[in-house]
Amino acid sequence: MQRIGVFVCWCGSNIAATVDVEAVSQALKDEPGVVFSTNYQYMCSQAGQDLIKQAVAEHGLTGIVICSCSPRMHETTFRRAAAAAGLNPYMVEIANIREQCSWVHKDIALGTQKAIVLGRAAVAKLHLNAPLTPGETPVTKRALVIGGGIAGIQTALDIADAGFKVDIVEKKPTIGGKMSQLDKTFPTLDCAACILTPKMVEAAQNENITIYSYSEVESVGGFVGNFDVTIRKKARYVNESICTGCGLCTEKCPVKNVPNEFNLGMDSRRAVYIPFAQAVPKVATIDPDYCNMLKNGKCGVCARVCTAGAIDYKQTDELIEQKYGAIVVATGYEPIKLDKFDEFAYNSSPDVITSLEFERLTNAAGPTSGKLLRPSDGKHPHRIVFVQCVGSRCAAAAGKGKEYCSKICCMYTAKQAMLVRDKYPDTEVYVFYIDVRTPGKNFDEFYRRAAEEYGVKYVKGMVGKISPQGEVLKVQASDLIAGRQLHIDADLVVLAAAIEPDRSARPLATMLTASMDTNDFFTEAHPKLRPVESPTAGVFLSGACQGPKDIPETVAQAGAAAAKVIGLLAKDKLTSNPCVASVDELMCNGCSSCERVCPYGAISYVNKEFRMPDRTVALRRVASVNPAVCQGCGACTVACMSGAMDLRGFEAKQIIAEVDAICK
Amino acid sequence: MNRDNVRDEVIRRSGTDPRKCMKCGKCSATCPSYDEMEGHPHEFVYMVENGDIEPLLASESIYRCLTCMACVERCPRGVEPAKIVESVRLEAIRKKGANRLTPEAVAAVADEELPQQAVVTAFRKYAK
Amino acid sequence: MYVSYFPGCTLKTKAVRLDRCARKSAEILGIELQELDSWQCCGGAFTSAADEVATKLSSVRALAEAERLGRPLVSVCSACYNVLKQTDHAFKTDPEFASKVRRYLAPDECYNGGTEVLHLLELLRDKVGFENIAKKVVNPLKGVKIAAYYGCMLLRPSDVLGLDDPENPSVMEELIRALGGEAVGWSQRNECCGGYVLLESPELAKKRSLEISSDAAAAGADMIVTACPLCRYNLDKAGSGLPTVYFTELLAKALGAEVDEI
Amino acid sequence: MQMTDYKPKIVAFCCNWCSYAGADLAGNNRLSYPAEVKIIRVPCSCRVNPTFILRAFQRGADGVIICGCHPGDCHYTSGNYFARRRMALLFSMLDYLGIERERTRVEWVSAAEGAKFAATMNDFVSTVAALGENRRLEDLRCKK
Amino acid sequence: MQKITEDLARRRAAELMRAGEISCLLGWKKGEFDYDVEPTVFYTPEEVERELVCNVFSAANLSKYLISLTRKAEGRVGILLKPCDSFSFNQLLTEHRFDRERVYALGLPCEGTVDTFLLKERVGEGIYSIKIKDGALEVETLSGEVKEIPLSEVYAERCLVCKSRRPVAYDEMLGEVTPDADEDRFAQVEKLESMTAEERYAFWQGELSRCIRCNACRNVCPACSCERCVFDNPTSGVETKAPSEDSFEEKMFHIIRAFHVAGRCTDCGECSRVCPERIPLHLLNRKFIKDINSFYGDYTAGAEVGSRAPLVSYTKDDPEPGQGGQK
Repeated sequence: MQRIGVFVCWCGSNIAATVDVEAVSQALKDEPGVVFSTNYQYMCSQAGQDLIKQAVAEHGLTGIVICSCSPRMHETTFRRAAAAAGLNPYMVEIANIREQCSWVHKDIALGTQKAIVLGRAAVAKLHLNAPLTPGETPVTKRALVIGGGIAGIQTALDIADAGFKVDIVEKKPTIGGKMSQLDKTFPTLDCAACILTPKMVEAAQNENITIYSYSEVESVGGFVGNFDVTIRKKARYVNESICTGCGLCTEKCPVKNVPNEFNLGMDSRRAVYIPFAQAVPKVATIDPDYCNMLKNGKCGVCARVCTAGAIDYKQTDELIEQKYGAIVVATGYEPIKLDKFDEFAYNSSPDVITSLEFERLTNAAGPTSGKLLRPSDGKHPHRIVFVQCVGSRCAAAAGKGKEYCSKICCMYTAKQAMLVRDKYPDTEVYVFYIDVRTPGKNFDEFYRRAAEEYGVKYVKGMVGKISPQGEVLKVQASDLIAGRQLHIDADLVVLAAAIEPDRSARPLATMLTASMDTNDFFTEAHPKLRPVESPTAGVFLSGACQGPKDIPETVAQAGAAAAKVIGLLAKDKLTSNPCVASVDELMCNGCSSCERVCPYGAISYVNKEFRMPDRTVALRRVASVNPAVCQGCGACTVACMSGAMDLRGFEAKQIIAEVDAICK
Repeated sequence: MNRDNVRDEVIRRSGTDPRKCMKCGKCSATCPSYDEMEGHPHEFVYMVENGDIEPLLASESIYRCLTCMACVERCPRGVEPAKIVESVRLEAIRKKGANRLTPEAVAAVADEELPQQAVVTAFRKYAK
Repeated sequence: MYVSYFPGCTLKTKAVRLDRCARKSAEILGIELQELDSWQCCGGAFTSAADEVATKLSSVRALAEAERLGRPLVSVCSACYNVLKQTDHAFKTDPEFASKVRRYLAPDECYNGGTEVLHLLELLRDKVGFENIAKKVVNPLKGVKIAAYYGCMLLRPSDVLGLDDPENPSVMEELIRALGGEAVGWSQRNECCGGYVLLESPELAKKRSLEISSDAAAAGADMIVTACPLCRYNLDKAGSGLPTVYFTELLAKALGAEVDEI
Repeated sequence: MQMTDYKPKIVAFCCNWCSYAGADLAGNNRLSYPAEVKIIRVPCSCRVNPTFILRAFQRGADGVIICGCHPGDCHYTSGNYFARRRMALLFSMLDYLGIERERTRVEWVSAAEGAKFAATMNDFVSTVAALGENRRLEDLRCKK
Repeated sequence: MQKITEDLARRRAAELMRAGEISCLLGWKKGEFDYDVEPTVFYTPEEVERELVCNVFSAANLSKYLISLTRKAEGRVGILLKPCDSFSFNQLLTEHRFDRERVYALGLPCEGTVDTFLLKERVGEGIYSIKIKDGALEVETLSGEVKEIPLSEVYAERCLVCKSRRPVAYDEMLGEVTPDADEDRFAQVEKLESMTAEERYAFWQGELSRCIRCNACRNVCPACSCERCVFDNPTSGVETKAPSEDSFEEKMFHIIRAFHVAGRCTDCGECSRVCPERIPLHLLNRKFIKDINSFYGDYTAGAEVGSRAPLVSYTKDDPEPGQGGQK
């Protein structure tokens, strides 16, 4: 028989305001096995934890029930407190009387009654708890960073600096990501390339860092500390170790009309290309969709001009298998497609562009060598209209766009507008905004400078329709403060398109078994307290894959993710969750049902000799669970009809005891 | 009916929720009839949300909406301002004797080629 | 192919050519447009108000008859299409409306939401196929620059109608191209001609229509094509001098149909 | 029996990663739902054994709801797919035995869907309340 | 089954035993009466030649006995398999319940077995002896009267709707495969489905209330072959030894039992055959089979060895629960 202590938390007034905590602790005192029951203002506080230790010692408790906030909040806290008091940490059960009781039920009588029932269920479960001991597994001291943008680069550099090996997998031929496409950065107006490219070079030169460019993650197995990852290094038809990056092939290739993705299709490149001058690794890549040699075996110019002999038309994809202790996701973002927003004439006029396209138009390495010229006729625009929130903040009911604020648009629009006015003072610049959101260090000052010093015309209102007519774009918009409908003849319109997670994120999340929100941003383990960890152990989040972020925030999060990885890799051994499946061999039929539903391959079979009830000895096939691989989902427990498979910490009889207590 | 009841009835009939409006003004940016109205689409939404329906009932604006649904289509919040305008107009013309349109008036403007459609539509929209 | 056909009031009087040309073309394309026995005027405008029932009954009756016949219900007039489709949608998505409607209907005209409402353009695109129409063209519209005018009622509300992209539609342009003509790009094609306020405020309607037809003219169009008699009336009266025709007229002409002059 | 007085007993099995977190979020946002709903935390919807559901009905529950991650989002990748098959068959069987199908439900609630959790519970409780007390396939022999 | 098959079976089994091919034979022998033919293990060829019964009363599905017999017996075990039993045989193999190498299976053709309840009802008084003739039974009653009952009137329901008479597993086939039955296996389930919930409830309450928890269904079922049943297992939380006062106990037992065999049940119908209360338990199993077929595509447990049972697989667009199979 257990000796159970019950501790009811007030959580200040969070619980005590709608649950009569005294009545709860009194009622639970009468439950069988309960030898001590009390309530206290903040059980999670040091004083509250001391109360637990004291009660365990005084009353010889074998297990404790805490009626408090969600176990997702403080289960670990109370398990530690129990351990400190000399109990097994798994002899703790939590009744969630805050999130699932006091906060959702306004009636004090009902709330109290429910809290008592939840407490009883926890007591009933605890009666059947058994002490559990976590297993231990070794840690592979190598990290994988998926995505080679500023987030991935920064994370990799920080991990490498701590002395651990780290691999970057980047799907494009070069690392650098979105930041490499930007011109200047807000609010300081540093040149993006000037601050990014040194980091790219640093990553390439760091002996702890291996860059797999033009590569993708093919599969992920294993678990925290012991991930087994297969990386597909796509054939670039150029021997990376021989290519000197001289660029001769990219000048001689006869296929000239390939849309240049680095400049967002605003100019063209060759079939063999180096995305940009500072690319890392600076090696050429052959585009198999355009290369004549690869398509029909006729050409071979690049091979002929390459003095290093780096061209290899026979190259095939390479699969690299590697073990990692930790994985960092840094897959970044993409601007949304604007197909559904043709009231802005994005598809019908080349002079309606996105903000990222604008970056390329103003970048010295861009298609216009940094001169701001209209894509349609190469003329200098004299009136530019910026439209904010294109596809951001759209209700689901509107059937298009994203519900969230894309966060970076207000600032980069201010930057772009300011730079236009700075460089071309004869240009009239309008910014249509719903709200200008500038919560960041020096952000609002920056925006005000755009309006006050540079004379950018901020109009509170929205653009309703853009009609290309001849050379001009007729912009019909509202000015809500003047109470007027405006009709502006613009030369160029720049749309601040919403951003969304990179499309590679969703399949990656499935491989990693990491959860995502409805917008395909990775979910953090806790929105406030564990913002750079995914709920899946050993998987960390860096940059915009977790939510829209600007560069300073991305770099901060990248460092934070690196710190978490370093913390993990610094350990020699990991203790694993002891709440895993276990098999009662005597009852196991050896039928393989459990093996077939296990997503981790944690179950195997052995032939064992057993003494049967009739005193004979029989060789039987029985299941065997690898507790280091099992993640404790419980799929096997239901697939097993004999009931031989059970889940520690969530045993059938424990759950049934909870059901019984609730239905009493 | 008091002010709140009128508001609730207008909102219920419109089948929309003006509280979803984030005041971006895209409806008014879109409206082809903007200059003919003194109460503009976003103002309709805002005033109905706040129960200021009397001024709208008295306004000519309710007869200037083209029901072209451009605001409905382009509203990023799914508020559907045109349906709110229509609901207010019905509130006005359903009052006894408040028919906007008479057969005589139609006869005065009609010409040889005027499609029937124009007549039935006008009666449907401006009379009960 | 057999379909039920809802001509609408205007097609029986002022827009006879819209109707005749549709019938002739359909015949050539092997579509049997079977006029519903007992159709009544759709009312021209769909009232979005949730408490409007009586004004939508004629549409429900037409939907019910088409359902009994087990065929899609096709309309050529944008307005009829808009009203029928919105009524059908309200019936399917608003149980309160549906139950109110049922109280007005005779037991044998009960509607169960089983009718597919199609505009003739949709039928031509999705069920006939423009590539098949192109094969039957005998008088290609060579050298004619045509501005396809959609107006509001073919496109909006798009979540209900779903005929085409409301901001960048293409069905009429595709048809024009299939008939050998040249479709010009212009931006006012999905803006309103002011049809509903024609009697209430003729000057507003005129202003709107002029804006539209001048945009078409500026885009270099020789003519405007439409699916709506009211749009055509307004655009003709706008005074830009650009002729307006029905899409069925172009279709009939290209297919070589003999249509009497009206 | 007065419908207004009747409070059904509802057992909700919530997976730890999505739905239990969704319920927590409903709490964080103070979205109320009836106190008759009592949540049992399980690691995954695939841990829910039909035995638990029948046991709940046996012991007097009027409705049982299983909440898990949306298909495709399972923390364990496939648990909810297995749960979906199991529950689809079990619920169909209960219906076959004459237990109203409204008494059992599976709902996919993500950690971000606090509002959906509360709305689901409100709807489920009112649906079950409208059915009245569960007759539990009573044995004729046990009738007093 | 024909007399000729019985002779053939006796001869072949005895031969195999004498040749040392099999150490024992799972078969049937006559019990107290002609109609209760019971499963047995023969260890000598003489016993086989004398006592083996293969006729319309050899109804019991023998496959389940292989689990324990292969553990105990030396060498290879012989077994007689009717077509329907061969599905159970395969299902047990899929679940690794015995070693195929240790078994020699003799396939029997089958035209149906007799429902002894039905026969007794039809005869109306005590049966003294039965002679099997072509297409009919000649029954001598205790009062000495001799009645001729056409077999077609007393075939078991499960045989009239038999899923297949084409055996799916054997080492050698004794006789010719017989043509399949043509009645709809799911007609009864559909009839129940078409009732109102109230009517279904009343039907099952009436049926299941008669259960005395004798466990005959569980003991005979070839899918219920657990080392220890959950209802006997104290850690399962649902252990029950006997009918309790709880009004739901029996329903729970039968629902869980049906669920545990769902996707594994071969619809052999043994559960209903042995039920002393004549509860149509097979209608629970058949409901699952019907639902599985309609929700996830046709699946026949035991049709092939190693197939993945529906409840241990999934597709991403399976129908949602409570939607009656709608996606």
